[in-house]
Amino acid sequence: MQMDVEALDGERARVVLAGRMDVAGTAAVDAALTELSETRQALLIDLARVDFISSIGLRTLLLAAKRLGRRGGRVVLLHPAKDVEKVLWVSGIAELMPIHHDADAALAAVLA
Amino acid sequence: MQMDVEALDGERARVVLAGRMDVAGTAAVDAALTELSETRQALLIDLARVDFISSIGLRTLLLAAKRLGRRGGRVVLLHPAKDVEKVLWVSGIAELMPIHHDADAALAAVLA
Amino acid sequence: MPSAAPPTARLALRNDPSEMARLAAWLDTIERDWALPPGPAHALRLCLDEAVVNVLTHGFRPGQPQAVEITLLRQPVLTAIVVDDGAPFDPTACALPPRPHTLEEAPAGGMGLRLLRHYATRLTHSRPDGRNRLEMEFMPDGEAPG
Amino acid sequence: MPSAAPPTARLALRNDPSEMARLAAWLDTIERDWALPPGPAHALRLCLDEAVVNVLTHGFRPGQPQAVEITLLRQPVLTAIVVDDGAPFDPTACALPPRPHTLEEAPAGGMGLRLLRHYATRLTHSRPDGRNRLEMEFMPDGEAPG
Ligand SMILES: Nc1ncnc2c1ncn2[C@@H]1O[C@H](COP(=O)(O)OP(=O)(O)O)[C@@H](O)[C@H]1O
Ligand SMILES: Nc1ncnc2c1ncn2[C@@H]1O[C@H](COP(=O)(O)OP(=O)(O)O)[C@@H](O)[C@H]1O
Repeated sequence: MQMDVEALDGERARVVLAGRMDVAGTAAVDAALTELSETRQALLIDLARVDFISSIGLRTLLLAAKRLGRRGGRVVLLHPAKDVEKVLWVSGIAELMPIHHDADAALAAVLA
Repeated sequence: MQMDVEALDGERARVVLAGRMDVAGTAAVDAALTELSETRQALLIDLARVDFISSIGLRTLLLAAKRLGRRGGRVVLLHPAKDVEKVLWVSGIAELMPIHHDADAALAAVLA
Repeated sequence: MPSAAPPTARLALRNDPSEMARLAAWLDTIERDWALPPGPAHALRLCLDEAVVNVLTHGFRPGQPQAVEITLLRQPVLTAIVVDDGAPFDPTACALPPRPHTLEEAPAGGMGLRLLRHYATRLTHSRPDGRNRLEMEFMPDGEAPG
Repeated sequence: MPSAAPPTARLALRNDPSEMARLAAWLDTIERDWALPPGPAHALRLCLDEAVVNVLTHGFRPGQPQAVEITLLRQPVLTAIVVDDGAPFDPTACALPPRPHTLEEAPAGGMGLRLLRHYATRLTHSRPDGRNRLEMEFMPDGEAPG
């Protein structure tokens, strides 16, 4: 998996993930995402190039959102592919954090 | 259930549904939706005020989309509530027709 | 006792499609009187709509004097028990159809059992006295193991 | 015969988290060689990731020389059979946790079994020779009953 981080301002960042968020792939980004969720106030996570997610990847997203939520922050997800979005809904994760398909709307949600 | 129809042009219409798309409620709109799917080329179905959907309602949406699809047309869904969107994903319907949360994007999709 | 609401409710439906509206209205009353939280209330309504319409549509023979009886228990966990004298059928046992990937392939059905199995936190079927007995549990949020 | 691809594939994994990468790479090869359609290929990868990580994490004891064996059959329907000598566990039998409705309540787990049950079109567990045998079917789109 690959992960790019771009600051939106001092407290918020856009995270672009690429690859498979399976057990093998998620291990490569888990620590970095955890750190971001401890040091930023809001994360816009772009999933467009994530071509697979299983519960280990969901867990990483959920833990980041829980950590940020405790400090009044948030995680916003941006354009997951169909297969990935379906897994977000079936697992229940989609009910716990916003999913956007429009980059401007996602940016507004993370900056709100 | 309530249903309002507004022509977008001669071939396309916006359908605003309200109420519960359960067995009892769907019966009230099924015939009208079927007719629209036979006489129009594309339908934008606004689900914002649908507060519940079960498989009977999914079936009505699916049959409308299948009928339109055979003639090269389409159904586009607009801002379902969380509970309703989850049912669309768990059932598999969400993979078969576009779901938008932005009215402009939905309109563009139905006019495309 | 925090509430005087009755811990049990019961509804009997006849073999007639119009009975589905009575089910919906009855659930409105229960939801309000029992002050059900939104998650379990939604799952309960969904699973009863699916299970009962299946009995009326697939389990009963048209015109026969058959009946579905629904019992709701509020404690220890919100539970619906659906008993019917229709054809023997275990919705927990059969294979689900695959998820279609295109509109053309999509069959116009087969979604009910998938929803039932997803939304009930526990689903068990038995056949006491030659009837179907479907027991569905709807755990309140956050009280889960795991 | 339309294809010369072998109808069966087998992979044995040791009791070591690093084996999950080997599973992923093996599935890449199978997907290509067997020309699996996207729907079943996705469901297969998802269910194997869930089932195998569960055996490694929950079924095995750390450091013990235990093994998971995966067999894939292409015909008559894409099927994965996972056999392990870990703790007895039937993922088709236990109750699923409820869906959480807020972030605070959400447990950081318990999603694997829900996904497994949703994405496998058939799921059966047995215990031949004192091992777990999980058989998962992934029907191709549109070949469903109903
Ligand atoms: N109570 C029942 N009695 C007999 N058969 C049933 C019953 N419920 C479901 N079935 C069978 O299972 C199939 C799948 O049910 P379901 O997923 O609800 O989809 P649908 O009702 O749209 O076909 C039905 O078509 C029917 O053959
Ligand atoms: N192979 C297994 N052996 C023993 N226990 C298991 C196994 N698979 C799952 N479990 C149990 O079922 C629970 C739920 O599993 P799952 O839904 O995959 O979530 P998670 O692994 O994140 O806890 C696990 O926490 C564990 O207690």
